[in-house]
Amino acid sequence: MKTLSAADIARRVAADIADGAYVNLGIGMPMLVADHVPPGREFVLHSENGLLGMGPAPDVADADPDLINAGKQPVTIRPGGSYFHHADSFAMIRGGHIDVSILGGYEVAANGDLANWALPGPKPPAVGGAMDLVAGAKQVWVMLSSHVAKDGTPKVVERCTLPLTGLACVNRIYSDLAVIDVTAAGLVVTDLLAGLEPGQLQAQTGAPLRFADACRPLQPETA
Amino acid sequence: MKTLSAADIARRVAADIADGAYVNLGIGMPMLVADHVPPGREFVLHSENGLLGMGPAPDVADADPDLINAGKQPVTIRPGGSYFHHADSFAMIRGGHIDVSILGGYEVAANGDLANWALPGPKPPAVGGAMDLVAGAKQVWVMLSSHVAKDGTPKVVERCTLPLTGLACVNRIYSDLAVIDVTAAGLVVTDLLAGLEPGQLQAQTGAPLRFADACRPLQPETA
Amino acid sequence: MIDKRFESVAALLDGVADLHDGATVLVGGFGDAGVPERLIAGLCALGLRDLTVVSNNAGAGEHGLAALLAAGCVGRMVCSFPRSAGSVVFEELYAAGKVALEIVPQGTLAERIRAGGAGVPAFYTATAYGTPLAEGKESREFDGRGYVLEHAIRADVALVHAATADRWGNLTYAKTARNFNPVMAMAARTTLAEVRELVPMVDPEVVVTPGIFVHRVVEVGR
Amino acid sequence: MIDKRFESVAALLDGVADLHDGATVLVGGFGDAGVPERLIAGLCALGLRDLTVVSNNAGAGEHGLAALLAAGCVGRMVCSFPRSAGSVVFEELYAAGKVALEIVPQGTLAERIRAGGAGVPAFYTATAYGTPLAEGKESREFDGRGYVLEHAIRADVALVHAATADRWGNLTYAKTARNFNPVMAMAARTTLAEVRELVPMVDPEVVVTPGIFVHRVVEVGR
Repeated sequence: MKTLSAADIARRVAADIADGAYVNLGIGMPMLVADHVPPGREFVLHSENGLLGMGPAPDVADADPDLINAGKQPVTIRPGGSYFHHADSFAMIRGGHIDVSILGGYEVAANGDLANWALPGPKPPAVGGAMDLVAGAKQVWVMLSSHVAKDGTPKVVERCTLPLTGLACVNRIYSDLAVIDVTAAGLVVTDLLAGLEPGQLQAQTGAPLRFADACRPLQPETA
Repeated sequence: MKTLSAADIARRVAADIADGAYVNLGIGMPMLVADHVPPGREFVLHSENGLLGMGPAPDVADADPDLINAGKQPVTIRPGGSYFHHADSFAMIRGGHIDVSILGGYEVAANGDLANWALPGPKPPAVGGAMDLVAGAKQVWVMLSSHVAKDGTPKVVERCTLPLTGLACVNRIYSDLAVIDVTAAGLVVTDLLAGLEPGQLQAQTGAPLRFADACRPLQPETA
Repeated sequence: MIDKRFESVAALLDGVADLHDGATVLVGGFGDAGVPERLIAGLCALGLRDLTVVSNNAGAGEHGLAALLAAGCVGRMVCSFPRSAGSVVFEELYAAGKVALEIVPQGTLAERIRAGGAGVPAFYTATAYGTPLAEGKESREFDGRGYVLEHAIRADVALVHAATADRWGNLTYAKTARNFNPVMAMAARTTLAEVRELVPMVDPEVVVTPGIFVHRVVEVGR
Repeated sequence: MIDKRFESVAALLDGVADLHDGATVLVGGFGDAGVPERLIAGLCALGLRDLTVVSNNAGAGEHGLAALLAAGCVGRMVCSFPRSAGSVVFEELYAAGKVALEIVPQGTLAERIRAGGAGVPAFYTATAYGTPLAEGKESREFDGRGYVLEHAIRADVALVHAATADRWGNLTYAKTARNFNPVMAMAARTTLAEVRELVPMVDPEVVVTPGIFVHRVVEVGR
């Protein structure tokens, strides 16, 4: 069965963001959301290294080493943007001024715990701004390019086993198979890949799922 | 015996400020220090309402209601000055970036305690930035227009009786009769009004004084 | 399209859910500089009751905060310096026990508001340690020095006065009329700004208050 | 006359008493933007030992912090994200146990430095509560939510990179090369700034780092 591509997931996430929202996109897959803003809608993208109004990557020839995003890649600034220092930038995050923080994840637990910063191994640890974002943003959404890991292990679990990024912080999960709300009453599937049976999703999920009455079908659009 | 005028005291205080120092002048008598900066010396005056590089009052016709000092009077800005918000302004104070805070006082104790914000009475209390200044500045100097109160009560005392502004915060006292260092070993007179006997100063002071070996004479210059 | 501009003070104030009886309102300004006079007048007209107003001063004469106080809208003031030349209205209400007062050192006030905006619930400061203004507050030593625990101030609404704004709500200020306005803009659920001039776009390098902190703006002239 | 300008990096570094073995040094920059490369190279040439370096990243390639690390000057790094494309020098030293690492969430790092500059010895933040990075730290609830107590970072020296400076040490920055530089400038006993261009005077309305925080400046071009 064809599942949602990363672009499909990004398109769906973008569609869920309210007009005029202030949004922080994590490094990697969440960056794709910027490319799928619906026509006529305006978000303000926040980059934690001191930029509001982040625009798309410039042509190589126009890249400015002074204008980069949190992933250290060249970007642009949109009209109405602003620059500020790191303490002010994280005041926006910690102070609850960011409407939505969109992050990748290794594991998300049924209570909203998130693990997305540390994997076992000899590499030195590195956390960046992930812990600030999940603690501070009004909404935290996690994008999973695949609902399960390469070895088939669920990423949506009863309890995280990897080091935590934050407690009970995730509000919604977008995977290639489903959209899942994290509620006080547990995980609620609001959208399910067209053709996938609820039991098939449950089989690939490490925590009990409920399915919303009005659960919508998700249609892959692009390869 | 002619004692030091307010201008004399201000002149002496100004002479003691190092070249290039960042200085906050309290409302009232300390403001006079700005008028007595020795030729060739440059201080940067800080006004806690968000101004570095405060200059003298403008002509009435040039007064700008957007450019005022902590006493809400029109001022000017010198070359090299800057504007900033209140949290940044008090970060300068609290963070130890102000070299000298010069304040008036009701009472100074031998251990450096200061009372300068509240008098008995029915008026609502008001503190302004005094407590921040005495807690944060590297040096706190107190100017007393008269060494004793109108009724002859000493202002320099063993222990303050009025509500405190800060604990053990005063480094030096400038009065119309003397300059007194507040040290771990108590009050040390470094300058004494010419013609005044040490015993006469002690008689007007509520705490024991020591006199520096090289105690200098203070000469009134202006009426 | 993001557009935070309103045609008038009345239009701007209309339908602000965070403006209600008992609300906490941050009001920018220091002395007469940077006071959002037009917004205060608009707030006065709403006739709300039991507001907590956080502002460095408590108004003077008969306009601005003095008018809000005189109209009986304010139950409590949080100030560093409520007394000033002409602060008669406040002093009379205070003497009559009709308005409560929390007195806060000026830097602690600024930092508590900044903490509210920055998501810091509480912090330690040496300011006021050992003084009557620290009575009843937790204190603690760090490296042998005494500090007081101070809590963040957050508000329902902030009223600020700025020099320029654009449609995204980016603000700049004029000289010392900046004062408390930028920190207050950060610390409220709804931030309302009166500005002297609307401009097409504020230079991103000189924005003082980024639009993320500002919800509605109105041009009021000088 | 106040004049904080120096003719060269070497002249600027000469006689800075706060630069000594074991010193704590704040180094501005995020990725390659706003890194004080010339000052780091100058610091490298001093041959100091056992420095604690506080910087968001831990260098890449063989220049900047990587060179300082390779020269054996650094005993300890305090970073949010020491790994990056090309952070080979740091990773090898770390694997060999030759450099210690304190990992700090990026916003907590920025706020701890800002607290150091603002005279706040400690503050509470929800960031990292309940995670391994809060282990061993004091925690506390406010309004039913868990927070961690974080302590200020102050340093002996800060190295910052700015766009323009004047003789009073007022600084402006370029775009996202601003990043950690302004907060680091506040938090050291001695702040050294390399700037692209010296100007007669920075407009007081657009000063980002007021000169009170800056002790020495040198023009280094782009």
